[in-house]
Amino acid sequence: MIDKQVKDIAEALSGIANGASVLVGGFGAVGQPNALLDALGDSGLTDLTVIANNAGFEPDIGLGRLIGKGCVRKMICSFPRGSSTFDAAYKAGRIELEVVPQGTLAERIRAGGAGVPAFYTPAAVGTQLAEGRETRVIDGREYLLEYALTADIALVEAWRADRWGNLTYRGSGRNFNPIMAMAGRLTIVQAQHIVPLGAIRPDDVVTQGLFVNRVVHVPGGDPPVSRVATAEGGAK
Amino acid sequence: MIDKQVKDIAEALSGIANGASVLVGGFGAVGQPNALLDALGDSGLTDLTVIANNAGFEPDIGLGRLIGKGCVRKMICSFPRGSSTFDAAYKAGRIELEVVPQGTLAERIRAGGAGVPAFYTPAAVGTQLAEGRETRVIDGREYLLEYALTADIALVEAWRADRWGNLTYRGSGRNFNPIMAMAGRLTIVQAQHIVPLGAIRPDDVVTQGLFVNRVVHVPGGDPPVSRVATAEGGAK
Amino acid sequence: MTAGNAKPYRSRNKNEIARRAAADIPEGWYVNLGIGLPTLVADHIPPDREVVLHSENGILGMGPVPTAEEVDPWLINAGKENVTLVEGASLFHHADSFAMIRGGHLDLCVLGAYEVAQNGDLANWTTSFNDRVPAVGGAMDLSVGARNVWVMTSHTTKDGQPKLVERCNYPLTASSAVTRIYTDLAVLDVSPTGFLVIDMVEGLTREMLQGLTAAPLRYA
Amino acid sequence: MTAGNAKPYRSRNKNEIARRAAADIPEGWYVNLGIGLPTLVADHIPPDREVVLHSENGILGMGPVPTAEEVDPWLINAGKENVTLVEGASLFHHADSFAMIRGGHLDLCVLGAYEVAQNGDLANWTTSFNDRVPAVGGAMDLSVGARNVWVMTSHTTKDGQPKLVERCNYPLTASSAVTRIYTDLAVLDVSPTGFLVIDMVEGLTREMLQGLTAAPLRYA
Repeated sequence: MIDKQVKDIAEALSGIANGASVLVGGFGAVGQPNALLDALGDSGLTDLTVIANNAGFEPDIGLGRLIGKGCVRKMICSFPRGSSTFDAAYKAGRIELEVVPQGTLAERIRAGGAGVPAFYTPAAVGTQLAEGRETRVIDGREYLLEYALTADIALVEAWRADRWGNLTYRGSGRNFNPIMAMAGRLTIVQAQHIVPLGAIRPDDVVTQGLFVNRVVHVPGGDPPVSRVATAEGGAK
Repeated sequence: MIDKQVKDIAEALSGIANGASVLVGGFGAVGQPNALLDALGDSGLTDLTVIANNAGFEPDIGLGRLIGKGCVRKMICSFPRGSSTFDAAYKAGRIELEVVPQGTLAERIRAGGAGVPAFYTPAAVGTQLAEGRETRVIDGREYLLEYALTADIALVEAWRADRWGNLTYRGSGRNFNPIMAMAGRLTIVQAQHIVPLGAIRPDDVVTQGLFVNRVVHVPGGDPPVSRVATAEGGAK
Repeated sequence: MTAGNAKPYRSRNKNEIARRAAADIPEGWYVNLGIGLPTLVADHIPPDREVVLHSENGILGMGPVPTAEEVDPWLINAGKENVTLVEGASLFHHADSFAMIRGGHLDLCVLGAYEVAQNGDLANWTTSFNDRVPAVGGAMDLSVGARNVWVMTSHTTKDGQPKLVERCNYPLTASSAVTRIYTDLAVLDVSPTGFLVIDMVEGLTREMLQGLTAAPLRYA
Repeated sequence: MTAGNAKPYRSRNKNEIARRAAADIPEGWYVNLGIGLPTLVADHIPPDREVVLHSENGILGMGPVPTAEEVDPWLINAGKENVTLVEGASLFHHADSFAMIRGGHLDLCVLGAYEVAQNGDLANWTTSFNDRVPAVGGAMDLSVGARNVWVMTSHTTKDGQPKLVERCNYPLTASSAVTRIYTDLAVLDVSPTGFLVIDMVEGLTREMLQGLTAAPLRYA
């Protein structure tokens, strides 16, 4: 019987080596695999390359904590702002940064998962991010060559998971998670709910189990709320 | 108010010109926009380039009929077998054929819809389909350069549609339909059911309305059944 | 500024710029509103006009800012603010979201800017080649992908330097991308021959506007 | 064939080849079965062994052939035959389906063949450069994408010509792709040094098998 559920976070993370490349799902506070990241931060691993949209937010939680603990040698991301631990490490020269436009980042990861080693994109052409890099004119427009991204590990947060590793996400929690699940050589999922096989209808599976290696049950609760309407109708 | 529903098939197909390129969804008998194709076949249009997985099946229905009526100058497809009208036109030299591996066809269409003008793939490397074409070695493996496919028109069959053009599909009826909806400059949908806005839950929308231009209600019924189990347990 | 220099015009405030831009968005457009000032546009789209709002992180069909009661912590926009969904909304992943953007399926994105050049070049992601921490987000993809790229910005910097220029000094986000600019003083098209003023605030003269702009202006 | 030439062995029939191949598929593998002979493998996977079957047209988790009562006309496989779904099945579009294939996420595909060369070259899509109508389907993607590529085929053509050869004469589907071959006579690995016989049917001698094979055989 196929059963990808593991008993705890330690088992979920077993076998990750120093120097590993790690895809980390999530956008803002939603869809972040924080339980996995927290444990990874406490693991003492070093020289990780992390690929994520952001570089964490709270210094004690998730990616911010992983960086604060000195586990990360290099970040590949589109928007590393709002993370005091990243800021400190970057200014001190303790962490490398590769900035990638968000859509290029998403497409490079999707390409990695889909077996497409490289592709062309109009994004960043003529900017400093394209300096010295290969471009190609196709039908009169200039495009930049971009290479696929894969990684040793993908860390994913899902809403529901079954024993085959089929996944759904909640709200904007999909974000990078489904494509990172595709691009990880070892894809590890923390899921809010474990459901029986068949409970996720065939039309509703967002990430197919064949992309998933391990699932750990983490009923983590809701992400923090950032903005609500004021009595006057604006936003706070 | 956004309302992409049109009153009939004639309105759905209005404005298509001779020489247009047309993406046609469907795989086997499932997900074929046959009502649109039948009407297109009766339109007297000529010199169409059709991009589809197959080249039709029944001579009087759908793509087979469109080809039989002499509307098609060129087919781009992966498996043009089982179509008597295509066979006859091909043998008589009345129709051009570009054979593309099925996964490359799907990825070229998806790339067209996603604004990726070209990409590399391992499929067909070292075969006659790659003869004389550009390849590139990436990380020690040889890949073939493939260009995106878009088209003037995409014809799609969906299960449910709302007035924004949000779509779902039934069973294996997704196949090429969602990516063709993305890659058509004018995407025309025949839908089995028209449902109120909001009836398709946000998580369940497969094709977003922004890819769709026109929806026509065609409660066409089920595709034909091809195989069932015999009393002995095998298949007929 | 001394009393003798009192301006003969009143600049549009942020909400007025947003309202002016919102008025120009036709029904049925698919629109991405950038972080910051552009987000305000959502509040000013006439309620009887259906405009579908997109967010890079996988949402099409965002609605008004939620009240404390209706907030869904699992639903945020690209600015990491909690949002609502309208009927007809859909959710999808980042690669599909940027397929919409890069594939030319958005009618419009509205972005902020540090500088816009008269040929439509946009600089809006970093003000130096040695910024605190470089961060680009989705701006490069949006500005090359959307069919129309509008900029909302103050006409000058806080210390009075023009943001509409002949040639950008800051690192580019995209070349020849911007199609229209909404400032606190005017609305301008980026035409093949440079900036074309569509309208400007009452009391402002052409000479004053030209004095605050570092590229030649023409008038529609 | 005259009575005097009666073979001292019995060739495996189609279902026996399929059963032999099915026995080698480990639990938990994700498997695509090609049109025709390979489809039979599904009927011979032990019922207590979970193997997840993939179809190019967007299905993961196919079950047994349906009865007339349970047939869903909206559900077909790549061979355009009606199929069923098991619990845990999922549906997706063609680009996602081939992302699974090309991205190396399938443990195995099983294909038919016109010829297999001793270096793993596969020819299975056309038997001439001027075929009736060229048609390739998903074979090129499957044979370069799956982690293991098994071929199921008769050991020789109907008129006795070897299909296992030093070098393919027919147009290639993929280079160095095939990892294992199941024929009516034997099971062979494609090793770095050529064909390696894993087992063969009872009564068949090494000399006989070599005589029906156009490339040197070694034995495991």
